[in-house]
Amino acid sequence: MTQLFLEQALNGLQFGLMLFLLAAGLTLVFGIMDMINLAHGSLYMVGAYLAAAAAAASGSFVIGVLAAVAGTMAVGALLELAVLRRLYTRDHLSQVLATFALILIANEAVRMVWGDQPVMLNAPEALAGPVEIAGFSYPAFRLLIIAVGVLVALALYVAVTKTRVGMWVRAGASNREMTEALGINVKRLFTIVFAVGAGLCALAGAMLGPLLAVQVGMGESILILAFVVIVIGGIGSIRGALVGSLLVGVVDTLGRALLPWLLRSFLPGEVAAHLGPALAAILIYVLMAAILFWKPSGLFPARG
Amino acid sequence: MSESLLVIDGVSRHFGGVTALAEVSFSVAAGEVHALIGPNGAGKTTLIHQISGAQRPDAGRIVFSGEDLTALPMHTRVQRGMARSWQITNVFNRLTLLDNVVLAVKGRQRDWGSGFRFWQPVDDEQALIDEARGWLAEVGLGGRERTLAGSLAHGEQRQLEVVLALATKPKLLLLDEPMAGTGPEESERMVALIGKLARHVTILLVEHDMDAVFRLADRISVLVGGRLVCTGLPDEVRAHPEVRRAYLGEAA
Amino acid sequence: MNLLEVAGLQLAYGQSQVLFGLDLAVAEGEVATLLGRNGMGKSSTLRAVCGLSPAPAGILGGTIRFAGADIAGWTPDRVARAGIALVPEGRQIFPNLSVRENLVAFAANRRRVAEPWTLERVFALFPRLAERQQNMGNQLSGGEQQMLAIGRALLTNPRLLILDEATEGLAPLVREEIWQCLARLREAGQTTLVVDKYVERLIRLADRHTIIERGRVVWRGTSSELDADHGIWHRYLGV
Amino acid sequence: GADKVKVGFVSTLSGPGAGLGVDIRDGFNLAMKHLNGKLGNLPAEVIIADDQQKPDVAKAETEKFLKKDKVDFMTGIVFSNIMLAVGPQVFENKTFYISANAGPSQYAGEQCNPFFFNVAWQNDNLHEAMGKYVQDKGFRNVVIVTPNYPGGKDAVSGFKRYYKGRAEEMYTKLGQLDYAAELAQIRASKPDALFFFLPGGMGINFVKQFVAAGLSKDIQLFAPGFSADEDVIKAVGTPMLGMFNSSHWAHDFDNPENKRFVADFEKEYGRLPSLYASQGYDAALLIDAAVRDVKGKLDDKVALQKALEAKRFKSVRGDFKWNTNHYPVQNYVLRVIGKDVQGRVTNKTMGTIFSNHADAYVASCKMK
Amino acid sequence: MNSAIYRQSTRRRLLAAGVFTLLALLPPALQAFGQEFYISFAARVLIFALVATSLNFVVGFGGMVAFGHAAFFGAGAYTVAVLMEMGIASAFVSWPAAIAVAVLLAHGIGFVSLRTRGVYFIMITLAFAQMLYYLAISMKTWGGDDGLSLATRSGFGPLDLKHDPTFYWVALASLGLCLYLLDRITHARFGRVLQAIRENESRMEGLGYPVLGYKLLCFVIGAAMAGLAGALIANHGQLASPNLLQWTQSGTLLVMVIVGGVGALYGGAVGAVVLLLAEEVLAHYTTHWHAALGLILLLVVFRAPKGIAAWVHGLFARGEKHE
Ligand SMILES: Nc1ncnc2c1ncn2[C@@H]1O[C@H](COP(=O)(O)OP(=O)(O)OP(=O)(O)O)[C@@H](O)[C@H]1O
Ligand SMILES: Nc1ncnc2c1ncn2[C@@H]1O[C@H](COP(=O)(O)OP(=O)(O)OP(=O)(O)O)[C@@H](O)[C@H]1O
Ligand SMILES: [Mg+2]
Ligand SMILES: [Mg+2]
Repeated sequence: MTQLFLEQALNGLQFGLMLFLLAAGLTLVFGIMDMINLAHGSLYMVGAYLAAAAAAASGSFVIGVLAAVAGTMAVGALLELAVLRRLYTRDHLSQVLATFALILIANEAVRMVWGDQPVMLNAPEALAGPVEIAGFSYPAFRLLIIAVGVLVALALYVAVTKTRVGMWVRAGASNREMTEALGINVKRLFTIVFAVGAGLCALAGAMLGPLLAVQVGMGESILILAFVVIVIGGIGSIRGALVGSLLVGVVDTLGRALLPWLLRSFLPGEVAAHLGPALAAILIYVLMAAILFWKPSGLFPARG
Repeated sequence: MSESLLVIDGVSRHFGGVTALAEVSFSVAAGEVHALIGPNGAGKTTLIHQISGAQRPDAGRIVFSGEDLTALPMHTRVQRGMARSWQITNVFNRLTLLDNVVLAVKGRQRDWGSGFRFWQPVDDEQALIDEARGWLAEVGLGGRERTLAGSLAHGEQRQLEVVLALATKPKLLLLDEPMAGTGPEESERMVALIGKLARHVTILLVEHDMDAVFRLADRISVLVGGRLVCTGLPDEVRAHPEVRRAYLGEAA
Repeated sequence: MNLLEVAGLQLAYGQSQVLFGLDLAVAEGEVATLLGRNGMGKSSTLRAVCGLSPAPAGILGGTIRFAGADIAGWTPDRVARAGIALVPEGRQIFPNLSVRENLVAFAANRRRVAEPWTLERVFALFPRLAERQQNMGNQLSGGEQQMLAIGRALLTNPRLLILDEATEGLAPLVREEIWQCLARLREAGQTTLVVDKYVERLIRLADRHTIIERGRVVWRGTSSELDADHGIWHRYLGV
Repeated sequence: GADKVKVGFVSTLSGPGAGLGVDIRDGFNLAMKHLNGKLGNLPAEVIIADDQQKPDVAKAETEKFLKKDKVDFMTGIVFSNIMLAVGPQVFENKTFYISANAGPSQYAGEQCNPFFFNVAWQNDNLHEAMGKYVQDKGFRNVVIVTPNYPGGKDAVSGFKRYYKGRAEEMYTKLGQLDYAAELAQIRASKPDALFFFLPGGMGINFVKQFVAAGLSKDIQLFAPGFSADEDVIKAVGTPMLGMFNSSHWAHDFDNPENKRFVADFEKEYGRLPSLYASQGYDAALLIDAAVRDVKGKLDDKVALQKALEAKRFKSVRGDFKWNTNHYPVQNYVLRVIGKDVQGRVTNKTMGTIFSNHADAYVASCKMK
Repeated sequence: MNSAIYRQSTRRRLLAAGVFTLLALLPPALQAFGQEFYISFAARVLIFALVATSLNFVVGFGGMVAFGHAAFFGAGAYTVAVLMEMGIASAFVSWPAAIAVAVLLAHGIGFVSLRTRGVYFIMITLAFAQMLYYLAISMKTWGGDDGLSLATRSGFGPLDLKHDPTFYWVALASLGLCLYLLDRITHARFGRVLQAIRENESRMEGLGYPVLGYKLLCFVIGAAMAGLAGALIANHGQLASPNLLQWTQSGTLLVMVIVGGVGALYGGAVGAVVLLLAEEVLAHYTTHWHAALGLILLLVVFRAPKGIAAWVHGLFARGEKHE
């Protein structure tokens, strides 16, 4: 039992980091640049498709990932130059509409290029199976995701909070005019940040592709989770996004694992069988509502 | 002095490790102009926040007209007869000056049935509008009723800020640096206005303009580092050694 | 030799024109002031110099020259990198950056000044900021924010420092410190353009004064000329 | 008789579920091509609309086809919930619905309707076949994974109709992405077989993660055919090797109709057909035969119903016959995923599970 | 407060009356041209116009960007369907019940959600809607994923709602009534105060207005109208489907509002009409119609930044100047 519990906790951690990969880019663009980008999920999708295509063409997963990151960064930069930079000064609702439009367009574009059916993207042979750790076996690829997630979290945390560029980005988001008046070319800065955000999306797409279906619309379902994560953590806070991811991952996983079992122990079987899965499904939403009730700006409000 | 309108009783407030207010107690008598001075970061604005209800103190009580208001939200305190201005301008930027002030005048009419009135169109009664115009004229913003508040010059916005608080015709007026950012002439006008109001209203005035403070204040309280250093008549305060050292400097 | 030269500047916010052919000059190494009542166009002038005009179309006419270059129409970041730093009215601290970050993020010494402003020097000037360095910008008191805005501008080691009501909301003691600091800066050769309401104090500090009214220059002269004619004070400044 | 046949084709053609609808459409269109664009020798017009996988949109499109275009047949719907939303208005309008996929139990039982024909299956059939096979092979310790919604619960009861051993039911969230928690529990409860019903992307996620967790070595994987069809294989690839599934059709069925269908489909669309495509193809053939039978007299609904029931066409799945509820009585086969001669990962037919299998609801159908 | 779109004018009222008369004449007109089918489609558009209008009241006037409005829409629909299951078919019972359920829900959700601002508010309202959605799909007694179908349309006194034109007129009347109510509300004190709250909440609080009460009431009024729309949509399709509760539905409604014009009285209605018509038309030309729709939406964002209602208004205003 303890063994299983431990494994489930690890699963939760891992699922959380999986979400963090996507939430990281989101919190960068949305939280820090204050731009609601619903098309974030589309960039994730584009990244996964590019990774699949490049991996299939080259036969190498690593090349697939690199190509996806580079390609999606280019797409992101183009998108920023062509559309998004005109939206920074607009209200959130206009951003919602414009990026919703981008979702529609991106989905169709991907369908036109790759067709309606999901495409294949598999883990490299060496990581395809499980490995033995601490007495239980764990999928090797998921361990890789944990490693990448932690690395990204660290890198991002340092970049945003410790470097001057990070400070400029935060300053530019809160008061663009003043930032410019202090000598920063905010326009160019934002293009770069957006491209980096897109690159992170692609990394997420390429890393999650071997575990999840690479298909049109894959971005939307996970985008909601990513939003949940960064809202719980406090928008614009990398630390918050990480804590939020882990919290959501662990609560969701443990909820699915333990709730039915817990309910069975004090409710009649039929009721428990009904209630357990239903409760597990809404658990993270309950979690989010509860957290926002007590802390209306998330766990780590970035702006006081 | 007559009886106290406002009693601040042992109010403390911390922000993380910072103690912004440490057991501050003093009272404001009905009808007086009570100035609150102190160095930057002494906790003056924080105290205004506790009194007005924008924040809740960690300890202590705020008693107004004999009623303990500590747990009440800001709007209820306003309905009881308190009004405040903000140190950092806080007006309706996208409304005209007239609309700004009309809102304040309406907010004063404490008949809540009308605030929630769903049906009658607001052809804002002429009386309201006239009164609002009067207030604007009072601080020299007359003739600009149709300007959007957001497009006023900084000093003009500061004046509007004060007018909004005045127009609710409170019993107690909390003014947080009304003179900051206004020019000499405008400051002068503000001093005159406050002086005139002082006959009807009790005023708690936070201000760094010492000319204004010493001209207007009946009594002065001094905060330094979150602690009340002294409360007294202007001359006593001016002569107080610690106040001179921490705040006024030898120039005063 | 004038470092900054504004000639015939006309400026409008949408339909309403606020500057009508304004001239202003600041010589290298001097302290100049811009005076006038509320709403006369002081801030608008300063913002135009910094490239922060309401819209590109807002500048209807005139030239702005800085260190020989025509900077009208430059983007604000370019103007800033050319060596102009602004302490804006209303402080405009970055609320989501800590005090320390507000300062170091923009620190630069583009002209390789021998004795540049450093974090330590700013902290020495405003010890209060050193105490609060880990707090977020929006957790400061109004006066502390003002100190931070000044420190932030100094750290860019500008050729021209522009202060728009930099003493607003400061305690008398600190205000006095700032005046003294400006005097020291001046001795060190810092060119400065000041807008403030304490005329008496400015006379002691500055070399030249320009008074504007409704977007036009109505008086221009040296400190001694201004000191001599209190009628001007009364007429244009309401003192 | 009429001078032309109109078919209204409403299906899910956009969004995540689009792959299925597109396959049905392509199968249908291939049949139209084989029939030279005619149905029962009459020129045919197929009008296509996208339901966006939303019942209200499907209803609106259907309404338009019925009222405005006055179609003679309706077909195309993928999902049962949408079928149930659309059914009443079609039947009320006395238009024949030829379902090329959705086979809700309601229309097989109490709500069966003369105007409803299903050329695919009843929803439970493939689960039943899998249950039967798992039972026959002697597995007695099985875990069942399905989403927590009525469709999932129907799958469980279909499976358990024939499987009598120990069954641990695991309900997941609809649209769930990560199955690590479930997989850990599966590992802990050490079943010898696992049956899952997870439509669409969920199934792809599950299989990928199941294999990555190394569970495929000890636990035999079973699923209904649509969770292991060409579309899924294309997305998952080699990890699916060795997975068993049930179907009423496979692309290697050895009959001339099927050979032609599979070959032409590949030529036309550049991919192997899925069972959805085969069902779309059959739907067109059914209509063709019936229209031919009534010699174009499409207004004679009674005759047309008779003609449809007569079913004078050769299905690509070999032969099948109608039950009284207009659902097929047919064979269900076992398929296993392996590599074909060209080295492609694909399904291979292993043998028959059920012969002439009928659904469980026909008894409560009061038709005729 | 003098936002041009809301300036009261008899001309505007006349125009509105004219448009509604034209709309009322739509069914006979369609019948005359043999296009009866479009009556039902038009009724659906009207229902969406209603629910989008109600959302616009919350978003545009209350300044609360709610991303869970579908919860109230769906709740209304399910209330009618469940009551019908229980044998209560009269609209005079079940429609008010639908509104009541939406109001109750909105009280609860609003009370919790209104502690938050901005994006946090967006997400917390989404969370509540998602909870209801998962509840609905897992409830077998309510049809789960299949939804709950209505045996017939609600009884409405002597009016036969099964008759499409009648149903259309009822929907039109509901929309008209709600628009009229909102028009009055927004021009009354309540509306003015709401607008000012949207502008600057802390200052309104500081002027003595009970801000939270105003916002909650606004939220609840919007929900009530969405509940009515839900009752209508359930009758229209004779189905209460969990789709109505899904976040994509909330998203669509929000898109309608933004397209039409946030804070414009007719914004929601205009957005619903434009979006549904665009779908209907575009889907005819290509299966890739989503992309075309996306391009149109981008065009709206950049060419009509305040929404189509304001844009049209601007065109008229410009026209007048040239006269
Ligand atoms: N939200 C907050 N979080 C952390 N510290 C705060 C917060 N608000 C105020 N402080 C701190 O509390 C102290 C008192 O601040 P306050 O604004 O009351 O000063 P003040 O007396 O009004 O100063 P000034 O004259 O400069 O306006 C300051 O040191 C400030 O940094
Ligand atoms: N954003 C704006 N839009 C429209 N008008 C503006 C805007 N900003 C300033 N104005 C107008 O321009 C005029 C000059 O404003 P400016 O801020 O330059 O004055 P100022 O001299 O700095 O005043 P103060 O001493 O109050 O700061 C004022 O009448 C003001 O109303
Ligand atoms: Mg203060
Ligand atoms: Mg100014």
